[in-house]
Amino acid sequence: MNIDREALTEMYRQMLTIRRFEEAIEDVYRRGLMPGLAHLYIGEEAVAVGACAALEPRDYITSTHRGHGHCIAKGCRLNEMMAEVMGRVDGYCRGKGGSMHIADFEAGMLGASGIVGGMIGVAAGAALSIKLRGTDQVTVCFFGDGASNQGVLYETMNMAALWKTPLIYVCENNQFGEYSPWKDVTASERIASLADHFHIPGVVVDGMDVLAVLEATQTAVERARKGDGPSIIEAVTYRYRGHHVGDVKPDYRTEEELEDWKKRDTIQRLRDQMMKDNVLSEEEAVALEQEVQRQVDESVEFGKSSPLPSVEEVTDHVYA
Amino acid sequence: MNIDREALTEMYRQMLTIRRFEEAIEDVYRRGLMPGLAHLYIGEEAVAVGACAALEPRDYITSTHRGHGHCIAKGCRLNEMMAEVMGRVDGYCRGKGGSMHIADFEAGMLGASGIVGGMIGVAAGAALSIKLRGTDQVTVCFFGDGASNQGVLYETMNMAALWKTPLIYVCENNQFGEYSPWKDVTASERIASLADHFHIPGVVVDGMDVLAVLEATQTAVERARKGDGPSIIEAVTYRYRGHHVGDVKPDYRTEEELEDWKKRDTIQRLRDQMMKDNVLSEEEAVALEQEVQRQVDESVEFGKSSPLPSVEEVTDHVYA
Amino acid sequence: MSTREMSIRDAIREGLREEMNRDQNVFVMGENVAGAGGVFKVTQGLLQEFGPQRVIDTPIAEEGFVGMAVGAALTGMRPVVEIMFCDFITLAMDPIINQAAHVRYMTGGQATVPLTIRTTLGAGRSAASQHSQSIHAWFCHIPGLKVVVPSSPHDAKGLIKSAIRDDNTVMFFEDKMIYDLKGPVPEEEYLLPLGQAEVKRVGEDVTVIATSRLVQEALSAADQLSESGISVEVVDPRTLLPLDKETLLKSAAKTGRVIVADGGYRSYGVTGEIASVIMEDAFYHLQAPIIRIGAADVPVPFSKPLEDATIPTAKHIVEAARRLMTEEA
Amino acid sequence: MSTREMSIRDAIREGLREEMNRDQNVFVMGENVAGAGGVFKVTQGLLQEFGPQRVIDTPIAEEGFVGMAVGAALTGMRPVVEIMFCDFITLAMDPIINQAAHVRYMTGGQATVPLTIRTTLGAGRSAASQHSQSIHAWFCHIPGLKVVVPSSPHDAKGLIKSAIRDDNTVMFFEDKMIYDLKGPVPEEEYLLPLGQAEVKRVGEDVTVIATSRLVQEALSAADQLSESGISVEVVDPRTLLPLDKETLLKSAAKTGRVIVADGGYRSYGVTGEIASVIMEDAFYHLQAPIIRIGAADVPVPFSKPLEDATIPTAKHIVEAARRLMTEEA
Ligand SMILES: Cc1ncc(C[n+]2csc(CCOP(=O)(O)OP(=O)(O)O)c2C)c(N)n1
Ligand SMILES: Cc1ncc(C[n+]2csc(CCOP(=O)(O)OP(=O)(O)O)c2C)c(N)n1
Ligand SMILES: [Mg+2]
Ligand SMILES: [Mg+2]
Repeated sequence: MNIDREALTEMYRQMLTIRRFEEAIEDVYRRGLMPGLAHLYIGEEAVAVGACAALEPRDYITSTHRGHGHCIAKGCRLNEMMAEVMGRVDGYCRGKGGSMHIADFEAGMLGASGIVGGMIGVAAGAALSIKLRGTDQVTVCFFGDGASNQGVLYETMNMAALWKTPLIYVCENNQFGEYSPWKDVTASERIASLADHFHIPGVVVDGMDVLAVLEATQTAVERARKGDGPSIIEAVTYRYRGHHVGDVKPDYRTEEELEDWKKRDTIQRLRDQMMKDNVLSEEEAVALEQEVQRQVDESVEFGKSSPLPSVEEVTDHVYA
Repeated sequence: MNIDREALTEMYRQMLTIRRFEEAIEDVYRRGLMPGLAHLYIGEEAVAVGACAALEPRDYITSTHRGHGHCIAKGCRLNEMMAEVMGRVDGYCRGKGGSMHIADFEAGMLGASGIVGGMIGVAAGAALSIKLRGTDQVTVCFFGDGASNQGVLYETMNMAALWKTPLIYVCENNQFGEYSPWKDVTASERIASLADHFHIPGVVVDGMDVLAVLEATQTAVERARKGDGPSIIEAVTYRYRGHHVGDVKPDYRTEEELEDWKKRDTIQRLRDQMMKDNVLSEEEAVALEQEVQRQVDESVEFGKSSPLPSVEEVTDHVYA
Repeated sequence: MSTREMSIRDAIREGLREEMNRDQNVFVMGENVAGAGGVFKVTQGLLQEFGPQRVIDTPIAEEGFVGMAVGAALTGMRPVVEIMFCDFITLAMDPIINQAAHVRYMTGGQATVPLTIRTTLGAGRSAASQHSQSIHAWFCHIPGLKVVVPSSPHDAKGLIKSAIRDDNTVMFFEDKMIYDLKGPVPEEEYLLPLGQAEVKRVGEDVTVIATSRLVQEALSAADQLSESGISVEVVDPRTLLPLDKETLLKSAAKTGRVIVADGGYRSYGVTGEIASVIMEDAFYHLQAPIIRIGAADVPVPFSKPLEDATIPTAKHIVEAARRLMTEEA
Repeated sequence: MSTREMSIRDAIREGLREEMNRDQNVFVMGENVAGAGGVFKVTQGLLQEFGPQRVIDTPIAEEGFVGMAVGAALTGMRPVVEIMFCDFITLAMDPIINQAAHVRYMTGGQATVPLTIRTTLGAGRSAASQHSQSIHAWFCHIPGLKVVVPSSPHDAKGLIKSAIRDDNTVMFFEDKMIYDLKGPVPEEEYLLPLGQAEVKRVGEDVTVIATSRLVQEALSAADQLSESGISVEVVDPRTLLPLDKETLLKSAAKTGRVIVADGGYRSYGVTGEIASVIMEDAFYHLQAPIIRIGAADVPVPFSKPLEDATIPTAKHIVEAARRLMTEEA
């Protein structure tokens, strides 16, 4: 695969941004600066970034409860994201959605659902809409291994395959749905094999390798733009943190398992590779890392300085 | 396959009973003796009869809106069936269910749903219940090609495969869901291929051949009783009549197609075969046919002479 | 304005056609809506007129295709989805409630879901308990949705057009039992606003607030009652959400005697809300307790005498009105 | 009878354990109910005590596993299903409504569905609009179901045991916001019948009919109001279906001033029915219109000040009671 330096650096930057942004959320949570919860994507950055790197700004994605990575990879702004996580009025949703419902329709990020599998229908509909409107967009639908057991996946894949809509299912198999190892609740050996039933392409890729995810998504996007229909990509990855911030449920996995996955950490690996390939110098890396941290810090400041929504807003936005 | 004369004759008798019973319903409908509608199974008799011939009385089946065949094959009584179709108090459901909801829990016939796919969850639960109670029963879940596009099939197949419950999915692919040819709404080449995704057996059989259905079901039943889990059988068949009695919607199929299928009529073929094999004589056949007709006629008389339910019953049976 | 006689079925179809002609983004989807024209024939002929890109037969997969309609609505289309019987909507509650109704609010006003969901309600066809329910009350309980229950060809056409043009998710409930009801429909184009009740008959003694088929029953009850000198005002909310409280209250205040009639199960349904609204704001005008009329609180039975015993009709309204007129104040 | 202090969470768990010990056919299923003990920890320890055959972790497939629970219930088992948040029940409406609630009726009494569905309701955790709803009213509208909304540890335990033993489908709504509420629970075994309201506090001036968490709010409002000399009677229906009208009406007739408070969306919900029942049968006792208190008719917002603005509390009850006492009769 031939990827230019700029694109590689951008992917690195995005993955790092996701990581730092979510570390900042952990901190914000610990300091009691945010209400409710957030589900962290740390460890899985290669999936969102690799997939979105294959997209154009006009393309759509749908996200999940674990959505910050998708947002950042699709070009959402950190400030409004953090303000939303903190429930402030300058957040993407004016504080009404919180971490789980960040959306940016201008960026083609159609939002997320707290209902596991809830955006699968929406994504399939966005793909149908593209086909009906005759544009050359595509839609990427992110969902988890847990969500893959919802019937809506099966129902929509049938229609997407039947009508050849430009839909790319990206299953983030991070090994768990809450506290259930995916193998405990899933009879299939591979989630992607559902593709076979519908005669569409289905591939399993290393979700810890941003280039592998990118390549698979590019193939699927190309197919979709040509009008050949949907694909499914199962990206095998790992959630480093608990199910949500503050979650310390033990027992369902071992420390060793976690450490094994961390050895393949996607961010570290890309950094090493780029240095080895001489496309990133130590100084550039440090500068970039500082810049990322600065932006993340700024987002926290932005969030903190944004007011809470005024109570009058409570009845706004129920209807258009 | 080695099947004794008695068993063959019994299957022939049952298929013929279904055919005659439903012809009687057509007549009852035309004469205005029944309220509402009924969905006729004529043409598909081999599926219910072949599948149920592999079962014991203690086993369960779940049915569909097109359920008379399943009922008769599982041993329901014609009189109570016809009374129910006619909305009479001596019907299986005291007139509360009608054609679409006949059930006979004593016969292991757990009922039918007017919701397409509505019994798939129930069947999967009956199979789970068998496993939890540790009996050696099995459950057969009948459903249509149209129902196969409902997500509940996918959801329950996962759990059945995961937990190895004694469930046999029997898909009656009669080529249409209402007025939609199944290929127009189904992306898969074969419904049974969903089995591959879950690593369970999936076979396609000639649903116009009662022996083929029987054999496939026996294999699945054996597997289920051994504790090896579920299977799916797709029986390819054809609905001779409209979607329901009184339905004359044209256009969605040709007369030739219908005639082609009728050439393979399951009842005629079995009759011919049995005569050729000298297990049924012309006189025996005629006697049997007369006996079947007599029972069917009797059921109509039974229905006609049964009173309508009294209005007081309207509030009965809401709660146990 | 010149009019023609037309059935509710045809009036809805005409509304659909006009909106499809007006706006390329309007499309229809559902089970057998294209080739077969819908089992109730409301979409008949649309396939021939607008082609398979705009009149789409779906698989039997209610959760999936309703979810897809939400996604299409979020990205510039105006889907009109048909759910054959409202009983089947149980399969599509998640996309309707958690996605369509909430998404605008939870994105702080970013999202717009111009979606119309057409479905049928009503008992009386001996179709048993899974093809006869009227569970429109559920949707009235959900902020973010609008709920329409038309009672005449004129209203049905004007309201379906407004529903399609509305930028919110509108649940449009068609009563199967009055599809063939005929009435005058203007030749010229017109719209009816959502959220506007109509006084269908002016009267002085008793107000009957009725929905959908029950409006016809109320009108026929009013005829009968007028013979005994009881003057009945019939008010049709037309949309239950938003509810035009003002028109309802005005009538209640005038007559002081109120009946609320709806075809859904009587308990915890539409009549409870409307009766409460009247009780709250017209309490001191009431001469007697409001009487609620609904379907019996039992699953709908198949057999005719049983089913008939569950369905509210003009007879119940007549009885209730007589009771109200003899009630001491 | 000697008692211990116990939280609602622990009381429900104790009820589950006792019934699982008593009847081999009782089993528990749901997402993460086994290994993790449920996200609200209600089923914690049951796996260890009863093993994986009786405490079953399901995939995320609400329609599928609720449908399976119906099938298991029809064939001799007594499943207790957990749906983590009632918002997710939107995915399982078909098996609950069209199968579980109807099957006995539509088979003329042949079928029995001894199924208990436990789920949670309530806002206040900054969990936004898809994890904060209280849509129990939907189920009250459906004949064939029973609906339980316990407000104390004592009630929760007695009612969950009755729900499990009941031969019908019982929807058991646990308010997330009061899982930690403690109260006395008898040492000995006991059951509470479904369909029996309880007067939680005797009073003379105003009746507050409150459900679930709102019972606590009503009690605290009653304390505040007693300081200003207003005597409040607090009545807890405990089950909404069947509804113990008699106890409610008795209190309403006594005080003549009624407030109905429930945590669901205010419109077309529980309060409409209860207010209507009171209005129908205690009309001539009422001194003033019944006041209904519910959640604001908006999807539940995330940010604290907004969310707080949607949730009914003691403050609203106090205000309503004061208003009622100044209202002219
Ligand atoms: C319909 C529904 N069921 C259950 C839940 C509770 N829940 C939230 S996240 C989650 C696990 C999701 O697993 P997966 O899809 O693998 O996503 P991950 O959290 O691993 O990213 C569950 C069960 C929910 N939010 N929605
Ligand atoms: C959930 C649901 N959607 C739609 C319908 C309307 N409907 C009744 S039968 C039917 C076709 C079913 O097709 P199939 O499963 O192939 O069964 P068949 O009628 O061919 O035996 C449809 C769409 C329904 N009853 N339930
Ligand atoms: Mg996961
Ligand atoms: Mg079929």
